[in-house]
Amino acid sequence: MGDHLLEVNNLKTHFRTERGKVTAVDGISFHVDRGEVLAIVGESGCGKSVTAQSILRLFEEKGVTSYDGEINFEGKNLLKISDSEMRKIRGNDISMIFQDPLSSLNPVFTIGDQIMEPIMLHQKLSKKEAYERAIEMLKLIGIPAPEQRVHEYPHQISGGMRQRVMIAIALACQPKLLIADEPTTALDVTIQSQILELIDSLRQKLDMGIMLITHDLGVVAQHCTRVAVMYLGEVVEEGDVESLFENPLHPYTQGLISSIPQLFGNRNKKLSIIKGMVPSLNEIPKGCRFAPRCPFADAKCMNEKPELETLDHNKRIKCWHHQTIKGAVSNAT
Amino acid sequence: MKSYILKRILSLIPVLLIVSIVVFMIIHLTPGDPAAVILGPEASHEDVKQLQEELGLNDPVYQQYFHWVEGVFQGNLGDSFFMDKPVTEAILEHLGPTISLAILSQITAILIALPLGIMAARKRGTATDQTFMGLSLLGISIPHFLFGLFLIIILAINLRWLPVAGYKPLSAGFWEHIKYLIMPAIALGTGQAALIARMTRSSMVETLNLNFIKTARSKGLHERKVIYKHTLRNAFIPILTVIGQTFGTLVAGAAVTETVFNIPGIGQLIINSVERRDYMVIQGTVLMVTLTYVLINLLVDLLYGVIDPRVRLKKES
Amino acid sequence: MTKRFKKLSWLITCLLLLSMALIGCSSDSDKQTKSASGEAVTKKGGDLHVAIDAQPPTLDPQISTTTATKEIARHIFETLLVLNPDYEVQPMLAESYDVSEDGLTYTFKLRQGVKFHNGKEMTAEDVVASMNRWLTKSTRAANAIGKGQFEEVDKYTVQLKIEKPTIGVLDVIASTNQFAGIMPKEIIDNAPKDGITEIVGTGPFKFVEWKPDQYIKVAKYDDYKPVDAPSDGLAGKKEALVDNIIFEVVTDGSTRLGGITTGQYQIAYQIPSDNYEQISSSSDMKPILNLYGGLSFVFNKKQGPFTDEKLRQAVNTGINNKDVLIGAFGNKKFYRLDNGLMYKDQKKWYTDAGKEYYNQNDKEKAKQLLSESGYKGEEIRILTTRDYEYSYNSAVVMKEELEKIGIKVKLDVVDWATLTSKRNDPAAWDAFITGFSPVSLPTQTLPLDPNYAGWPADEKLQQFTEQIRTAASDKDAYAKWEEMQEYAWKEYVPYIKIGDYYTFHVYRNNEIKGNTYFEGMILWNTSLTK
Amino acid sequence: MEVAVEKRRELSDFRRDINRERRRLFVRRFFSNKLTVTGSVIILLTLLVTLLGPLLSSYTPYEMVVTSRLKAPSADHLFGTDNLGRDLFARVVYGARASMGVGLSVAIITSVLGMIIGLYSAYYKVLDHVLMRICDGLMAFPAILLAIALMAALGTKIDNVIIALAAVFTPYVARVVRSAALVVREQTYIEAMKAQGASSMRIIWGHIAPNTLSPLIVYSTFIFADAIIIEAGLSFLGVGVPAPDPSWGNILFDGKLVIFNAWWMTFFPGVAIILSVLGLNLFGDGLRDLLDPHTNHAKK
Repeated sequence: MGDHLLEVNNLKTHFRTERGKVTAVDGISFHVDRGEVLAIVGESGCGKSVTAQSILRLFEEKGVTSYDGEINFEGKNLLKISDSEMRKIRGNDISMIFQDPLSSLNPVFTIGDQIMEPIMLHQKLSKKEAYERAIEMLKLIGIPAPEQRVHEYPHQISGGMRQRVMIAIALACQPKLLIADEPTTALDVTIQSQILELIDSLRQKLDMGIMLITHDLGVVAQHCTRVAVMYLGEVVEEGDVESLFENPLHPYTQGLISSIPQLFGNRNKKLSIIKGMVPSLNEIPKGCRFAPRCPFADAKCMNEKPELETLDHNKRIKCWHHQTIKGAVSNAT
Repeated sequence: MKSYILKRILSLIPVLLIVSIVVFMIIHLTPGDPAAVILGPEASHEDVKQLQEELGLNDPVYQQYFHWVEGVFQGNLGDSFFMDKPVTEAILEHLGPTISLAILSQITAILIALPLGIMAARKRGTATDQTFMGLSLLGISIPHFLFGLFLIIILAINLRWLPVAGYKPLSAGFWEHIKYLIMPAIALGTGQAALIARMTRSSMVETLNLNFIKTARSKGLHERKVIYKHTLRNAFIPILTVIGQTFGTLVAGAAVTETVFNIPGIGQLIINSVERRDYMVIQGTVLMVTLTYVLINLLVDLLYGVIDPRVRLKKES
Repeated sequence: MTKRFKKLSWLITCLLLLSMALIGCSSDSDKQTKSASGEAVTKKGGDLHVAIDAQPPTLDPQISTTTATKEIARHIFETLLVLNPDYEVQPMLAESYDVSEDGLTYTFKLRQGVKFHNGKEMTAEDVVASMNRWLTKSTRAANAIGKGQFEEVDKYTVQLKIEKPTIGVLDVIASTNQFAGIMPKEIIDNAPKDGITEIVGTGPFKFVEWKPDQYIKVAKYDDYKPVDAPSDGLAGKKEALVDNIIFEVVTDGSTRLGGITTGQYQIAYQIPSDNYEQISSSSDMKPILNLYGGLSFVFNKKQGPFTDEKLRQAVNTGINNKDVLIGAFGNKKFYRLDNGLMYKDQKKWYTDAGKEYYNQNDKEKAKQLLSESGYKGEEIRILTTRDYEYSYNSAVVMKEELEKIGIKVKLDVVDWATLTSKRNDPAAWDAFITGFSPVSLPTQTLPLDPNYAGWPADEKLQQFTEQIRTAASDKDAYAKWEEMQEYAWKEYVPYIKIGDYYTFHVYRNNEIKGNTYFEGMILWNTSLTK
Repeated sequence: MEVAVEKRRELSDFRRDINRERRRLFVRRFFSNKLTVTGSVIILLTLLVTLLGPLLSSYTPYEMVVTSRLKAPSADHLFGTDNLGRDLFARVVYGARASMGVGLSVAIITSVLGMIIGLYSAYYKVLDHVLMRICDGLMAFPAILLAIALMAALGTKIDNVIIALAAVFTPYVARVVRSAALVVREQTYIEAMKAQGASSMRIIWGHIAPNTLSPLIVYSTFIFADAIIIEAGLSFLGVGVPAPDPSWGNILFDGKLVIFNAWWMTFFPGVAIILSVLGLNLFGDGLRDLLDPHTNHAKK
């Protein structure tokens, strides 16, 4: 298991808040390999983004954030290395794309400046060389008339264009791992797929590993190799895309999947909803975290914490009753 | 851009008109007259009457006003009753000390405020932050003149490091010039610093929470660059506004401090002129101060465009 | 980042410390040169820095009665006659003077070869123009002299002709306040109505520069021609021993004190009286106590409760003058209980007539007088200003004193400019407090002038004034004045002179010498020492 | 029917719960901020001193003993005596009345005037142009200078200090109210009400006004503090609260002349000013954090 591109072991991220210490990510483990796309899915507030940002240690405020566990990237534990070593990795070996492309671009600098910045920083290129690189990148991501665009400001171009620019920034140094945090949520549907296609094609070209954070299972089905499902700061189920969609084991995963409207199939079937709301991080249930909302929960679920069980080499599950439930759901579908 | 500036300058006219009328009204409601002051405490009644007539103080007020406005349009602010010179000249003579003091205290303020405000923003919520912000509140809560008095007692009287008060023009030598301004600049600068630091903090806090800061960090930029290049520039508009405002008030608002330190600046000119009922000087100076204040605000507005392309492009269109 | 910040702040601290050390050093070295040189040695030239408490409204001595004008202008302008420290008339620009038998013609022979600062020689036409202007500008002087005009006799002789014989004409011409400075004729002719625009006199110092609210600079006048007589106060030989005198306008008392203490100025005017002990105990500084005038409580005799003579008497009977003076001036060095309306120092006119009515502090008798008066419990408005701290402080104590005898009082505290115009409105006040500086003749006493605020339009007073003015001899005049003063204390009580008061100026005795004082600072014959 | 009643009760219960919870949260957050609490304590103490003044001192602030002038602080005279031999402690305590009184009156008057001007100019565009130009004009010259000029014109009386300061600060308050009101005015429901024919009176006072209250309250706290400072400045220049009534600035004025030999006359009123202003600023600052959602503690 030691030669994954990225391997996260028992990662915990804690924040100190007004109301005391909160653990937003509580002991999650997963890995990403070169060339593969790992999807992390879950409702908002489940800790997906925190996980992503923890990998790059973007929560900088000392005394407010603390991490436990291991994040091994190419054999280095990112939680143990110095700030300056971490900076060498950011934007160079691991890049990140954020959800809202407008707010993620600095409004007071030109697009060109923002693309050139990591190039000059990590590749030690001169301003002129970096400028050429930036134009190259803009061409690569399919922006017309790049010589003009480089001099424009983010608010002068369209939303899809902005996300392409973000991708250009992220890929400027040809990273080994790309973390895309809901890269398409803020975009039109047509543009969404263009962007995802783009990311996908670049993955093949550059042989990157991609960690795609999304709540859109359709995207997952189309573009990803493996999936990790998160609930309330924990990974509850992980596996290959096919097996997960065909054979979801965790009641939460089942709930998620059955809440997707089916384009082809029984349209009369009522969409199922997961009842209740995600509890706040201050009020974490004692036993299984999903128990209060789980239709199958019993006294054991309420009181005892299940462990993440490895079923076979690429299938893991955290549920006391996955064997019983399996049948129940497949019957229903 | 040009038409924007022109529009702004034209919109000044009603403001200045209102200011001049208000000032004129206040002045002529004020009892006391310059003739009595010129002639001194033991002058006879007849002498005072005679001088009043000679100074034209017995004309109807509206006539005096129109006469004055007429002069202003010809670039003539009238003559001082006391200084045997045109008001414009008197203002220019008092402008030097005020500008030196304003610049020096603003530099002091910015040197204190920006690092502290940024530090507090980065450590928001921590003890450092609370200490800095508590201190800045203290800075706002101490009247400048009071702080000035304390400084005089400590630095000038007890330690004898600096002259108690007074002013030497730059022509007397740089150090001579500066040494008279250190205490008043600290007294004024600290209060301004507090205001600027608070604005810096809150603007920085807001900006630090914006997404592009995460982008900047995720690029692997050094924190220094993230703060000073990406955050500060975006956070700077409100900071600049405060800097502009405080600078504007310094031009005349330092009146009490100028009195304490005996700095012959614009503030003191106005206070003295009110005391002496030197009508022409009061009117002219207030007009000038108002103009400066508004122009500084305009300048700040134009600087927004330099800092933020969004503002620039909006104004150009 | 944090480290960098620490480094930066460390750097700033170092710089600050360094600069402070530098300042410290520089002042230290200053001190050393002084102490090393030991005993004071007269130095030729140099700049004399004088902190004056107010900016003069003008340097035209003929129009303004303000102290600041007088203090500066006396170094630039000169008069025909001057007073010596015993208030005796001495010649200055006049070489000699002569009064005709009938007392109607005064002839002045001018000194020859006296040059104005613009290089022109002073002749009779300048003197005539100056003196006649003065008589129109100073109605007090004109009144004291009676109707009169100056005329040119020849190039170096002028004559003053008056209608009725009057005592004290020469004293008025020599008076130090709103004084008759001689200036060139063409400057007077070209002057706009509200004052001269060129400051040109004949004095030992010539006007150089006036930076409003900053300083007035005068420089040694090289062609000055002194009188050939020993120096005696304003009289006698004058010589500018410093290159420049810089009168720095420092309106704040504590700032003047600070400046003189640290050696920024060699002379400071009007130091707050509470600092007297501190100054006198210092070896570097010497105080100059000077009689400033009489603190006076002036009644409004035209309108309001104080038109009642009994009520005025009640106030005079009831108050404790000493307490008022302590309240106003603090240290007992700064006041003198004395009832002379002309001052003790003016030997020629001083009398203590009516002293039994002064400072009685008899509350019972006052209440008695109050009940006899027509006072019906109206609120008395005392007009005062904080621009002159003693005026305000004494008003506060007066309020207490009056309330003790049962008079209701309200203080009306206004700024000086307001006071000067408000006191001319008889409906606006009942009493005000001010100081009156010494005048040359009893007939010039302002609060006895029927046109002055307070309006003592009393026939008997006016009779006395006329009798003094036209008295056959000084002796007769003095006798009438005694009577008049007695009447003023005993019956009419136009105002209460609460007491004499002093202010003090300070000079650094280890840095200057030769400065003297007479109704103001005298800075010629004054040199810096090193 | 019954169900509906049931539901309604539930709803009102729910609302009450929410309100209670909000209040609880407000109180908790209020007390969790040490600076705010410090501020409140200081203000309370100052107000207490202001009200209980006469009970705290055995001297009156006017009683002069000219023979015991400028005595340093001692057991007899806690803060020493002033230049007329009056007890400085009594004067500082009574001075709180003038200073706090002026501050509070100015805060209240400017709030009322500023609210009226701000609301109406936000609602009527034409009025807005006229009023805001006047405000611009008044705001363009520094507060202290306008106050000095007004005091010279009106004469030194405590009422006039209040009038002058109210004239100086009202434009600022009007601006704040106006900008808060403009935000509300632009909202759709106001347009809808207009379309339904609601009177402008009702819209202005019933719907726009309440939304401007929290910025107004916060701002008037700062006006309170500023008014104390400017009153001190005016009195320090001798054109503020008329003597012999004590105010802190007044005492400073007296103390200025003797600053080198009677430090206590500058120190004690100086500290009183700093403390009360600091208290108000701390309080206002905390209040703003609580009331204004924009400055809420951003997520960590």
